[in-house]
Amino acid sequence: MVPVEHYFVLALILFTIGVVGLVVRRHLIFVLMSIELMLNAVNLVFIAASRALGTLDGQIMVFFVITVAACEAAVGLAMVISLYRRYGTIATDFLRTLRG
Amino acid sequence: MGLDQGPWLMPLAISIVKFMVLFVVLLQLPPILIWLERRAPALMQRRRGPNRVGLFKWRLWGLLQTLADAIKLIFKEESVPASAHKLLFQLAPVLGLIPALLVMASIPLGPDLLIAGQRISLNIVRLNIGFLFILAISSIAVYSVTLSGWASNNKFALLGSMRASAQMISYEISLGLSLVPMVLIYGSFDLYDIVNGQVQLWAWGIFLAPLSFVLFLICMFAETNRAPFDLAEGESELVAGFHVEFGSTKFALFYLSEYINMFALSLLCAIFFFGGWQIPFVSHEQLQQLLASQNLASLCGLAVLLIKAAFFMWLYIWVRWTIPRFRYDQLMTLGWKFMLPLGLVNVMVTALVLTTRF
Amino acid sequence: METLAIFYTLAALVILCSLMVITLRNAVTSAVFLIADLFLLAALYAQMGADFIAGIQVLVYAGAIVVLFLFVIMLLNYTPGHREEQGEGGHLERAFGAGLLALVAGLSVVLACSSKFSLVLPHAFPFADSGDNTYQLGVALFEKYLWPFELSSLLILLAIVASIFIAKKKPPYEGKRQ
Amino acid sequence: MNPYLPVLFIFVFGAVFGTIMSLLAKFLGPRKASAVKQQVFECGVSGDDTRVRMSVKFYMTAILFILFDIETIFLFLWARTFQTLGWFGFGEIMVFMAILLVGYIYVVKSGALEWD
Repeated sequence: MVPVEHYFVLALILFTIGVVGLVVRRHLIFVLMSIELMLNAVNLVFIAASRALGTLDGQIMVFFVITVAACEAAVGLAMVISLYRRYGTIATDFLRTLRG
Repeated sequence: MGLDQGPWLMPLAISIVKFMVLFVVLLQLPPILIWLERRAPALMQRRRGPNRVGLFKWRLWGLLQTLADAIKLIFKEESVPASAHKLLFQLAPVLGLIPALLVMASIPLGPDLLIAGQRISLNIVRLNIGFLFILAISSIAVYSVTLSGWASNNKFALLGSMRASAQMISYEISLGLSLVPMVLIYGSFDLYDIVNGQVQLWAWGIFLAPLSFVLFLICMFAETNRAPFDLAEGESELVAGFHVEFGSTKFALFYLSEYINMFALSLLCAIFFFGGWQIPFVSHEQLQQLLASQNLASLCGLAVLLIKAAFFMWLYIWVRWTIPRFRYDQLMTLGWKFMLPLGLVNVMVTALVLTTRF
Repeated sequence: METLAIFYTLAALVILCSLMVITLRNAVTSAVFLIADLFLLAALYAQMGADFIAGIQVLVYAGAIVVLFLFVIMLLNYTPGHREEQGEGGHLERAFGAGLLALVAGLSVVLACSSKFSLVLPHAFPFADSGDNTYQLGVALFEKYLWPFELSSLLILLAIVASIFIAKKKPPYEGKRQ
Repeated sequence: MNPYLPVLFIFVFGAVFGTIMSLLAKFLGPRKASAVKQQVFECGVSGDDTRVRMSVKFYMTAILFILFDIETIFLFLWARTFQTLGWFGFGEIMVFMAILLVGYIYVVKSGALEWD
């Protein structure tokens, strides 16, 4: 049996990779993919904790997280499409100038 | 769950042997089916079809034509477009083969055999989530199509792959929905349980959920990109769709996985709606007594299942030469505006009937 | 022992694939590694006895969400030789990212090596896996989590309406395409 | 035995077999590459740029696919447990589907499914 802490450390690393991707990449597609990575790190914690505690609540949370992730991807990518059609680029640097 | 669940070396060895047998059988599928796909329309259209290639003086109805084709295919020069994405170009055919093999391995093919005092089940992968595994794995097959079109960097291939993948995902929903009533009726995700629930003739899926059968049948054709839904590779408009740049053995791999998928879906159709290996009016126990052998009875079951599946394979070929190709907007309208609502209604009605009965 | 070995293999592959996802230049290859990543995570879930979750991870995440990503990438006209021309993070961001990763890597090595690190959680608790926990999962979802379940349908409804509305909107001028 | 062990084996086997098969052509077939041969097959139209304007419809199909896929998952989970839940579960799933039906009607009305 793998101790639950191992999973937590793995999730920590995964989450950090997501954060780094979010900061370093300036392309909206990569930003969204990094968010998926972070959500997956959270899912991993939920499932590991659910097994360690012997309850199913964590797994149900993952269910909802996956639902939210799907909705987030759908709306996020719809915005990517919309922005691309409007401005011809989706670099966040450029989009920052749209403020106001 | 881990490896520490009792002995694993022996069961794994048995599974590997079973899989190897299955794989060797599956490798025979494309030659035979291609032969059938040439001879059957010839029969329908009152012409001969390829009938020359044989051994020495025996022509064998041209059966060796496909063997010759296969050999020719392997020794062809492979050309990779210079502008292609090399890695994904290599990967795409493999990505199609793996899901096909996994799906095939998780379908039970008959009742258990008894060899040297050991029960040998006629399937390889049996998981807690049952056929959800099949649905999950077959949803991966879409990447083979999408990536092959993109990696070859060709307009026709890209367009064909986009069409094919949009079609596959559209019909995947209906495929899933058409199987929900099966879970409602038989109360399990396990294919063994579903077959065991169909001992009586009246309990067969086709009688309890006829609409599901119709939906499943249509999805079968759409999921494998076969006629009348083969517009992703419509020769007349898109040359060959997503695999236009693939030649030689890569093309053979696409063909192999397509036929494995067709066979797997035919088997699933027989299992869900036609009682799997059950023979009408004769239960497995009666058959055992009659034949005085469990193995013989099991092999009988296997044969029955294969006959049922063979019918659907024949249907694939039959329909291909009977129904003309759909237009793309018709295909999408059918998928989203008819199949999806019908599938939902089907689920509701089945649940309503079952709940009032309890 | 074998379980631990499998875990370490999977974990190493997960980290490798995730790093590929954020470092590769081409969005399509990145998405391919994301698929691999999600698959490996599903394997981890299955190893923990969460079969159903592993199944929907493959079905929804790997089988549907990444398809959407790929479709959008192809819609944005990414070709195999294509690299994003503009908009890469500057040196400051890169340094920050590398530093953060190094920090967390160091931290996790320390954590893995120190025997003191143990949470209050009663780990190695025998999980209630009587084979098929899909059934228990369903009952829990439909009884205990009734309201979140119904609310998630509202969320999906909102997502459908919003994404269709946003994606459908025609830009005022179709220009500025490079 | 862990039931996922054969899955792992088949995965590895498929990957190895597929790779060997697709590399086989390199050794068995003739190799005479030329610049023209390595062009993409476009019926004589040269140019290796695939900047085709993709229809946004493909993308809308993918969005709807995700969202209805999740609905199917919920339905499967309900179907597995519905014999214990009975009318209660039935009512619950009816509310769920009624809400999603609104979304479906919006999609149909908005013309996102009209291919032309």
